Amino acid sequence: MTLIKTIWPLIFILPLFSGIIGGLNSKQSLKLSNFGIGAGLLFSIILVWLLDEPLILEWKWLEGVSFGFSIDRLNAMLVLLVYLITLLVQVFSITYMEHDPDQGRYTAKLGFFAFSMVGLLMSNQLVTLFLFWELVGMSSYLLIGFWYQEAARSKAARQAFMINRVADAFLLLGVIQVFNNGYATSFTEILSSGNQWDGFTGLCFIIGAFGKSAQFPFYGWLTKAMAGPTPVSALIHAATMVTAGVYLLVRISPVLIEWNLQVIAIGGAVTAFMAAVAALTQFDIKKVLAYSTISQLGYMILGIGVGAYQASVFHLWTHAFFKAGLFLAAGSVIHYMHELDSSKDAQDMRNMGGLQKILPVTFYAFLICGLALSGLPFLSGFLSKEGILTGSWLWGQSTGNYLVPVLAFCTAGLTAFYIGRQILLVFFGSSSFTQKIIEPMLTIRVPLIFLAVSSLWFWNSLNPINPLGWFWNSYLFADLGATSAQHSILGVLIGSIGLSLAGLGVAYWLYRPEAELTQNFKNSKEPAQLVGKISFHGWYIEKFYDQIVLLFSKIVAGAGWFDKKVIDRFVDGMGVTGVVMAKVIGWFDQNIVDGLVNFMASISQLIGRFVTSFQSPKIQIQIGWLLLTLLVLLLWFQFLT
Amino acid sequence: MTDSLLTLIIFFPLLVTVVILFLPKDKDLLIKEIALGATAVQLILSVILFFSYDAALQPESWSNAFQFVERAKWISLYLGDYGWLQIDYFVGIDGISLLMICLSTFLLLVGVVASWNLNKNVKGYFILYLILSTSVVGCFAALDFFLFYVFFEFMLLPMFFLIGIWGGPRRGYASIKFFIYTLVGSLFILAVMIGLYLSVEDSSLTGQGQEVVHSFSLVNMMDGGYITDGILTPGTSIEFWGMNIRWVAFLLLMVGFAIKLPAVPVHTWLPDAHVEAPTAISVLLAGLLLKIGGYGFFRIAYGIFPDAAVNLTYPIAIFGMISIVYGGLTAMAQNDLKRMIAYSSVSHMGFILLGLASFNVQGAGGALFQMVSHGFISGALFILAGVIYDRTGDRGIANFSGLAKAMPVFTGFVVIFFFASLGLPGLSGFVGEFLVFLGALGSDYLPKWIGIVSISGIVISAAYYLWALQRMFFGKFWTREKVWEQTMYDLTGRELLLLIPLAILVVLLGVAPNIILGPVNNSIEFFVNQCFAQSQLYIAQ
Amino acid sequence: MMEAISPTYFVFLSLFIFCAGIAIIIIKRSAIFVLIGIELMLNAANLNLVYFSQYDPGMNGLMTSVFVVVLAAAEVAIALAILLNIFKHYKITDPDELTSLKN
Amino acid sequence: MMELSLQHVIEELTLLRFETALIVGSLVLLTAGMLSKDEVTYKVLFSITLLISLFLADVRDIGTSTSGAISIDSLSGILKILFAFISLWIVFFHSTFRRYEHYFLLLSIVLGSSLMLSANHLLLFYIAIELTSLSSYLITGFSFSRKGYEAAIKYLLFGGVSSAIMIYGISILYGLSGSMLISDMVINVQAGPFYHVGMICLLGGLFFKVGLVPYHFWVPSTYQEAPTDAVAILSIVPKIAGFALLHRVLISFELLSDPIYRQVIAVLGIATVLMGTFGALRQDNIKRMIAYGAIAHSGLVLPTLLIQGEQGGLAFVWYVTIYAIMTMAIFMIASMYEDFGIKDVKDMKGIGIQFPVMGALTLLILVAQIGLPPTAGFTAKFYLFSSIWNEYQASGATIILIYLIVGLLSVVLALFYYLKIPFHSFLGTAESPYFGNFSIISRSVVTIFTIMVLWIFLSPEFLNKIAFNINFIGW
Amino acid sequence: MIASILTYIFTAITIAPIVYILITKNVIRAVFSLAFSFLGLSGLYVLMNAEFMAVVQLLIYAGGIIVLMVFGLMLTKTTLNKGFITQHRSLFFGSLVSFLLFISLAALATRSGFKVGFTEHAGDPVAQIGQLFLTDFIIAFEVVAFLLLVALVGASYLAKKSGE
Repeated sequence: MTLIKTIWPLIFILPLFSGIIGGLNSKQSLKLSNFGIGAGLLFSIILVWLLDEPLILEWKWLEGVSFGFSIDRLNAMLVLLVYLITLLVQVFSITYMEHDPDQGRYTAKLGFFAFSMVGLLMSNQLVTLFLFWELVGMSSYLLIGFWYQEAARSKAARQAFMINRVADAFLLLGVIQVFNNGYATSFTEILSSGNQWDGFTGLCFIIGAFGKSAQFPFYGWLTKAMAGPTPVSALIHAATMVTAGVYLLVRISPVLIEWNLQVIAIGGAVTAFMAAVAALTQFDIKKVLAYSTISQLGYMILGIGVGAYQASVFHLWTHAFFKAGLFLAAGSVIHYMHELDSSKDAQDMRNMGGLQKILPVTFYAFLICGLALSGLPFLSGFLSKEGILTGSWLWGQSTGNYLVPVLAFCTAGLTAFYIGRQILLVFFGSSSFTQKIIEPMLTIRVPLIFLAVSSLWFWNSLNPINPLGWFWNSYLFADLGATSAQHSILGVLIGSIGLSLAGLGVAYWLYRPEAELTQNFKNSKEPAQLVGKISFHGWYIEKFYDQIVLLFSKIVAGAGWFDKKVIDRFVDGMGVTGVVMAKVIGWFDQNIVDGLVNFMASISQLIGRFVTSFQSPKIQIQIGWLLLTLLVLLLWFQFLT
Repeated sequence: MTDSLLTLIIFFPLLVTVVILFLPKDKDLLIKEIALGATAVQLILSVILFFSYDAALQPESWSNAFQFVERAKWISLYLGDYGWLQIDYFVGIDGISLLMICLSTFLLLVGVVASWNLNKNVKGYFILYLILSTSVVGCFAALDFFLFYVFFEFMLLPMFFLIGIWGGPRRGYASIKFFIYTLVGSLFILAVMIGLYLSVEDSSLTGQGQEVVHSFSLVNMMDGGYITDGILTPGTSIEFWGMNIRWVAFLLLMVGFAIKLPAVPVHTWLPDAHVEAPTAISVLLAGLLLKIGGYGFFRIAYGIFPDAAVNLTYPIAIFGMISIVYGGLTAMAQNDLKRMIAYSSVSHMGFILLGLASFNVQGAGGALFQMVSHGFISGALFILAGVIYDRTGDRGIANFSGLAKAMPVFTGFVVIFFFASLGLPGLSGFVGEFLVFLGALGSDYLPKWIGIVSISGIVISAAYYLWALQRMFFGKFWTREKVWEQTMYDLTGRELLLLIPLAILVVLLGVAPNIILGPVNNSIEFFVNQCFAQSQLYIAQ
Repeated sequence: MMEAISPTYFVFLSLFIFCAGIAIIIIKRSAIFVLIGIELMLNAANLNLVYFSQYDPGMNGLMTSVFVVVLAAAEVAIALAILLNIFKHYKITDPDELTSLKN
Repeated sequence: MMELSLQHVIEELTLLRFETALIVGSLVLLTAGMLSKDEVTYKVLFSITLLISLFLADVRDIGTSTSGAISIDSLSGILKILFAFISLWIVFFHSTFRRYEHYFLLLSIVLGSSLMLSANHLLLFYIAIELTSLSSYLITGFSFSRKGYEAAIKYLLFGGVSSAIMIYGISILYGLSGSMLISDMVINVQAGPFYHVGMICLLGGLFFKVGLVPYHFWVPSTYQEAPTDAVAILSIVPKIAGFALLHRVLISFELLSDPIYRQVIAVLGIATVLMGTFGALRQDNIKRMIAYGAIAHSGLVLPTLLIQGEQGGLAFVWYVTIYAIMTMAIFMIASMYEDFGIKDVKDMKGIGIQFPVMGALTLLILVAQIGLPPTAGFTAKFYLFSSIWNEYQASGATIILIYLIVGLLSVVLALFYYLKIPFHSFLGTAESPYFGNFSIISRSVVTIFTIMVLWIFLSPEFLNKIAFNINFIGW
Repeated sequence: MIASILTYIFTAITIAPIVYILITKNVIRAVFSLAFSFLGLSGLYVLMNAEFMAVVQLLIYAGGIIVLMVFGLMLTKTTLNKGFITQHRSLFFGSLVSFLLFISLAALATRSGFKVGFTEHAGDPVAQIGQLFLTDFIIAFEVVAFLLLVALVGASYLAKKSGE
């Protein structure tokens, strides 16, 4: 027991420590920090092994507000997951970033991210959670904007942080509501006391979680996040950071009231479907994977909504592996394309194809992880997705709202289609590339192989069909007992397998190497018809954000003519979020408020001139004024007395 | 030693000014070292003060709420049938003024170091500087309204000349505007001071010859030592344009201190003053002079007229909210870095108004913490803006880009302080805002929507800070003037010496805010409960 | 002997002289006219004083009017001294043209 | 009959010890002027006369002569000491060669004003005012410049008209009451409408002396053109005597109890303050700006007359003493800058940087004129505003409240125009450096004055003790 | 009876020149007509049995001041504006103010009572005046003496100064 107590703070500090070490000497920074992360992985394994009842560490941060960490089985497992993926990503990025000048900064930022992610998972008090929640947001800002030379990337980083910031504002509101309404302020109490939160607080937390996990209104930032280096996308925007929202919802689901859960379910389902549709027509290899991550996150959130949060956690676990695998494979493809000729856009699928023979290991890893994503049996994706689909089906039956299961099933099909399309377009078909590169054994191949293997079924549960066979299930949810044990429904099973096979088939039929679609894919432009356009622009989410800002500035600017003359010209000219309304306020502040003061100064000058005008130098006029006032005084007295 | 500590802290710089007066004009370095020594001693004294301040004191009334009290008779005039007028040198501190004094002595030291490579008329500069430091610390420690007012006015002249003579191109206009704004504010305070002293009598002194002794002591005013039919005695029926005269007095004080704070309608002097002031003076202006406005709310407006304060929480909170949102929006529209930071100060000061208006312990504690943390953050921000100005003579955000390439360490500090200022948790900016939101949303005087709209403030502040960060620091390295590229060297030793302690403080206060809020908590609790109790007492009358 | 003419007669007379003096001062252009006006006003006051001093045993009015006359003389003397100087510098005596002292 | 009158003459002369000393001194000065030519002897004689009269003036002797013409109370005693004390400093003015007539006339102004203080007989009123005015007209002409003569003639004509109006008023009052002694005029006068006419004409003469609104036209041009040391005395001694006399008239004729008179005086006072402050805003010439400031100051002294009881008297003495010290200091500074040929505010650019000590002294005195804390100016205005506030609390008349607001407004506006001088001197940049330096004597005198101003702020007890042992007769 | 006729004559003598002064533009004629009105006034004083005053009026006013004015005019005669012709200025405004003043004061004067009780003067008035000068009005007497001295010294210095 005491061993855990000593290991625990170490697990917390290690990533920061290794990040700083790596940051200082930038030459072999990645190698050095790997040792730190490896040690961290080891400790977390021991921790998971020895932990039986939750440890709590708390101290008084402010009057009535305390700062606290706790470790129980769920977040121990997640911490292990974070360390594992971080280690793999760091190993991968040794080659990926080998000729990047400031690796030191890269390692430091990665270390800072891992530290804040672990901190988030371990935090017990809501305030501590919010603190690390924002730190994670900041580290993702730093990492997305890693190559700050290019203005577009730093702009993407800023916009990502802004969208996150909006959602975090709601989360902060929720946290404050919790304090003010006297609810339990730490997860351990929430589990034990369980007094229901009011709807508004619940909603704030949901919006916060939706923001971080890129759900419906906020998913715009994840596609922007692709501007960061691919290993970063793999680590942060696939496996760890985005799952924070899911983790939060899992933690607070016992206290949420009925309609909050419904909101979660519908939100998740809608996002899943929209993201899947959006992924259909993308050209950028990473954009497809980004939309697929959004869609899978939609699944997990949906799982929580329908009450099958064990399945969500399971899906979170499996998704982390195969999505990281997909990203890393895409990373090695991009690395290869970049090496080949750095002028062309290394991420555009249109100038890829036939990489099967050139990058064999990447191909096989991509294939296995892709199939796991699409939910084929004998692969990990199927097991976890199955649990969610069953849960949603049962929930559909019980509440009569069949929208959610229908969307879930459609998404399953679409997922299979877009991943199949991607595999075919990238790896199959004729290839103009001849130069064969041996991916360096340790840094590229081992992570890919490990992730591919871990996407197979036996890594997660013996029985390839039954979702409850998950090894961790008993470890994580033993205390919950049998109530949540769902037996898999035959119909759902067949349905899901059928859909994924159908998706793959259609993809193969459309995009098989000799199909005319693949032929002219090289020079295909944006899809013409409406559905294609909606999908390509990701349901026009960017335009939606600009409109909000424009609306807000119009309200503030107020005057009708104003926006025709000033704002429209602005919007067309700048089109930058937020600047428009600020320029208006700036002008107002300069002229109106400041003008008021100068106006008063000139008024007193005016009065001065008027008053001294009586002071005419001519003596007789002065005497005239004197006598006039004398007369006035006399008349005043005469009438008054 | 500890009984005359406060007077020593207040008047030590004045002693040093006398010494500097007799130094020859051209001994620049010697003067700078003496000034450094003076402010350093002042800081050490205030640290001793901080540690020997006993936090466990549970006062029941204002008279025994203050520690290190020193009281000496200064002026006592016989006014004929109006009895005696008693003004005395009465200083003392409680938790709130303790923090303010420590903050000011620290920033004064930072100010001296920041103005190290000043070469124009150094002797005059440091004489005015030390006079300014005396008046600021004096203001925080004064417990006699007359003494407070004298120190309050004493600040104007040195600041006027410091901006006026050593400032930027449009310094004349800016210094005049600063002087007149603040003076008009202080006239309102003067009017209330007169009204108060006419209606307050210090029963302890009436012994000599049974006439009424009108006294200026704030403690007496706060404890309700009013004469029966004074103009501002609680429960007066005198109306002034339909409002109770006490409310009018409270509003006058509000306007007076709101100009100093600054709150929105009367804030336009701040950006001009900041843009034209030299770096060190900007640090002082943002770090200390704005806090005098905040401290004025705490000690005088809320202390003496709690009944009016309770009834007027709604408008004050609205003004606070407008300051937060409006200040943020205008900051976004600026293209001069220093002007943007000035407007962000306006937005941060809005939190203080909101915190006070919520009338509960969290709100007041948050407002106080925000004052301290804003002092450190805005001080650092102005030093950073000064760094660019010293190298290129220009602060336009649009005139630079990609500075991260040329000055990585500098960019590091900019990122830290920008994120601290936009309220990233883990840094001191967040704690103040969090407590204020806690107070605003939890207070039973304010409607929920005010708190919610103010939360949008953190989004707006994130917007303009990051936008500035992106335009100025990221992207390809480019400067408007070719010649600047050579002069863009990274931070020098002196600048690092300034920024590192500030960064440590900001992180430390962010992670463990109880270091400073702990000892001060009793005072804040007493302040809020006493105000509430007094207000009920007065309203009942 | 005097009852035949009531006091208001003399008061009216002095009032007329007084207002005439004022009219002269305002209307005429030359400084000398202003002096004349002042003399007239002083004489109006003297008339009043002398008339009322009849009924005052202490004869204050008479004494005052003597002093008034003396003072008027002194004043005119000084006025002329200054006018001489102005004339030497400005060559005019009309106060309207003396406009160098702007407001 | 004869020895009775002789004895009564001696008694009157003993009452007017101060004035007799002045007359004797000035005669001695006159004869000395004939004999020797160097200015130092004039200055020495001038200061000796003032010193002697200073000793003779005594606060405690209160009394009215048997014939009732002269009545001295402790207030006039105090003010006489103030006049003597202030006029002593004239000798330190560093200026061009002054002949003996100059000092003789200054002495006559002081004499005239002190007579105004002790006059209780309307004739003596008129003579005292005439004496002060005539000597002021003459001394304005002593600047021997074109503009000086112009200012003098205007001052004379304007003064002549108002004294003519005053004597006409006196004649009417004499007609109505049958006697010239104020004390028994009150008893047997019927307050008919014509009585008010007489009273207004009488007050007109006093308003002229004090420089209230309809009668203020002479102030700016005279102050601008008269020799600066004469202006220093002109702006203090006759003005304060005028106020004291105005107060004596208001009290002895019980005009203050009559609401209309209070309103008239308050309205005139407010108009004066506004005229003074707004007028000064546009001035460039330093002395003309100070003149407008002086108008504003006299507007601010007026309300103390309206306040009943000891409070008003105290506020009056306070404000008047501090006003005297401040104005003497500011005129001394103006004359020192004049030696540099600086007449307008604009050509003071950068002088503050070159002579920091002088710049600082000027700043402090100006801050005193505005009324900011570290100086006695603040105590005076603070005292004034609190007594007005008290009066408002007691009487509730809105005109008094307007007076308070206008007073506060005048402080803000005073900032605008008084700050022009340090603004230009410190913040401006001199085209060419100023050669030469300020004379040691005048600099030390100005320092003495500044110390006085600061000291009064820091420990006002001593002034309060003096102000207090005046037992005000029904102020 | 004769007295009232004489009063009317003398008032006529005073008023006529004043009206002439109001009309004329010529300064010299105005000064001389002023002298005539002083004659009328001194006549009135005699009727008010204040003979001393009448003599003083004649002596100082008619003799001294008028002569002074004439001298002043002569010295400042300029060939430029044809000797002594001056123009009128703001005729309307000036006359309106003075007329209004006259009317209102006249109205007020009628409605207030004047101290008009008849007292007999004992003894020869001039001796009494002399006595009064040295007893009741001693202070005024001395001060006026000083004042004349001041005027003398000042005026001569001013005039002399204008000479160099």
